Amino acid sequence: MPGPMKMRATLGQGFTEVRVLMTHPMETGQRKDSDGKLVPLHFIQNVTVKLNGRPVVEAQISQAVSRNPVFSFRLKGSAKGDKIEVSWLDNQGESNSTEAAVA
Amino acid sequence: MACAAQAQDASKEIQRYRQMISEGSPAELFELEGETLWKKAQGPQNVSLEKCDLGRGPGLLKGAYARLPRYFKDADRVMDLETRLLHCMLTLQGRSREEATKRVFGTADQPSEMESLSAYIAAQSRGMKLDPGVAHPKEKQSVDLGRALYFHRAGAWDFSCASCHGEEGKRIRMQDLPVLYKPEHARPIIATWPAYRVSTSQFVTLQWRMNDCYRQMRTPEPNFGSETTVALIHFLTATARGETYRGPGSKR
Amino acid sequence: MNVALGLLGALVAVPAWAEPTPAEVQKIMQRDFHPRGQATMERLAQDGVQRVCTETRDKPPAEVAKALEADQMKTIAFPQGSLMGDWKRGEPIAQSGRGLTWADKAGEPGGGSCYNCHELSPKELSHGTIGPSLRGFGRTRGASPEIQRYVYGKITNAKAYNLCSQMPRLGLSGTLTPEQIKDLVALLLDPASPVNE
Amino acid sequence: MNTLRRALLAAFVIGIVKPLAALAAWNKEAFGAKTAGDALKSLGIGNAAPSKDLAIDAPEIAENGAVVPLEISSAIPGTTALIVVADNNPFPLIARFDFKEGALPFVKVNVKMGETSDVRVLAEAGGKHYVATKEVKVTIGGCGG
Repeated sequence: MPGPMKMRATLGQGFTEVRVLMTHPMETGQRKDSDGKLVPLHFIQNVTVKLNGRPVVEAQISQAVSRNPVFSFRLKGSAKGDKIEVSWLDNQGESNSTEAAVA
Repeated sequence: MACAAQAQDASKEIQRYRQMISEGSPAELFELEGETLWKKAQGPQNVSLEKCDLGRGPGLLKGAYARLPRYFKDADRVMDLETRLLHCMLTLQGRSREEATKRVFGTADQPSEMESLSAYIAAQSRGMKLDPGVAHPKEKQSVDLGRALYFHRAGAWDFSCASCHGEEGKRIRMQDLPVLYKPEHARPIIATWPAYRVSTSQFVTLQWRMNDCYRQMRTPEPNFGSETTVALIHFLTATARGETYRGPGSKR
Repeated sequence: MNVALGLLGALVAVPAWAEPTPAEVQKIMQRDFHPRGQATMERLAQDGVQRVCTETRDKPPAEVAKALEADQMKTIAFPQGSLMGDWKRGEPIAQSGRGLTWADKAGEPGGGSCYNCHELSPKELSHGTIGPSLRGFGRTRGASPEIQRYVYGKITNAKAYNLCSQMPRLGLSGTLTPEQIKDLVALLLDPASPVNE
Repeated sequence: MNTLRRALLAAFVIGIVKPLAALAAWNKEAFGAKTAGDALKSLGIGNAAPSKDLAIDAPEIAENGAVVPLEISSAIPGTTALIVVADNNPFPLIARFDFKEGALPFVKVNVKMGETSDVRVLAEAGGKHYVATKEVKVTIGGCGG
């Protein structure tokens, strides 16, 4: 089961700042565990940001994004109470998403 | 000359690096996990920790961390956050010390219960002044022991805490070393523990910090929640007294 | 050593605060620690050097320091012949911070942790500053047998030269072998070493 | 039929019509490329003009390659995508962000770097490409024990 996500969407000067945290190991496939075995490649490939149900950012990322990814995006033209949804999908087919209202 | 200038620039850039990573810290993920664990019924008694008294009364978390370590009458000793949490796991949940301390320091893949709980509880003191207990005789004794431990040389490499944290303006590799017996140095450091450590993707606590310093001092291993580790944490926190808590933070 | 310690008792003022003595602290630590891996409980028993440096906060009276430094000098076994090893082997030893912790396997080669505290090769930007910069160390001092002997001795037992130095006794503690120490001597003194660029 | 096909194909080749799926899917070829040049080729990026309107905020020295914070943004009008590449990484392409109406071309993210390297950020705007470069030195922190 994927670990928790956390998001904050705050109205700033001229834009809404969306900060989202994801629990994910972002394994490169190069790291060895304590038994010396290679940990298989396991990383988020797609991240989507939606504003009121409409995609506004679509990201493709590699295993070179740091473990437990933290992203900040900026949206324009959104208002208090607008619904932001962020979802991710990894190379093993796992996914997760979280929602927040612009505050 | 050129070399000194270069070193100074490097140091400035490292400062900026730390500032940037502290802005992008996933520490909050651990707070979420900690909240779940705080409310989760566990142990032979099958109860949660929600009735645990961290010094402000059973279940009261607001500002509790900022007032630790302190003397607890029911245990007749000084406790820091983690030692107190362990106490509650034993007394409220009926768990054995062996089971509850089996994995107090987690890994990036599997954070420990203690780490997530520390994140959650410390976060409830954000914005409050650090005010550990220093009035009770046992509290005074604890701070004094902590100070003595700070300067006590032992281990295969003859180190005391002051061997690295004893002189201003020094570094290990690129890491600046705070002189933690000086309030102006202890304040910003203690105010941001516990913290997410980016180099290992782990959430780390002060008990872990003491443990890992002793590992590098080449001594045997201190017991989790022992008088020694609590006294050191108490001494450092008493030195940082009055600083506004702004953790859980982010470390290299 | 006993003479020196006795002398110390007469010279050192008792601190003003109600702090436990080093002997009391040691007893508390012996109660509060447990052995793990190669890190045994004997490591908590302070020797004369550690005790004196703790008691005086690293400022021992000159006579005490002199007597104990002479004791420490006797622990150094200088090998016969040249003390210059190979700087190329010395560089990774200077880089490595491993050895003697409870997480290190006993018997595995340790490192000198040199860069943790000293600047050496200008190629390594990430160096500490607890110890003095050793960049160009051999350039000004040459590589005479005397200077080789000094460097070898200092790495083996820094306390023989400066009683309350923060530098570990890397030879005496068993962190580094005599061969490794010779390689570090070369890293510092060999004109071809990057340290002397 | 044939004419339409040919017209579509031609449009494809000169890059007017993008295969829709490629936007949402993960570009395996580009992310699997071992050089920055190959990665960019797979993304259909040939020449990119250096631009002062593309900003990379990154530390000049990162104490730990596991976490290198980057803040990237474009002031080039009509920017629809930002691409991040670390030349010396084993797989240089790190990310591609596509921005739709409602998003500013801005991202803050932490990335991994195996060693000291140039970080290149490319922007796509009006079918053209722009680039900015910054070197990040990766060092060793802590006691290494």
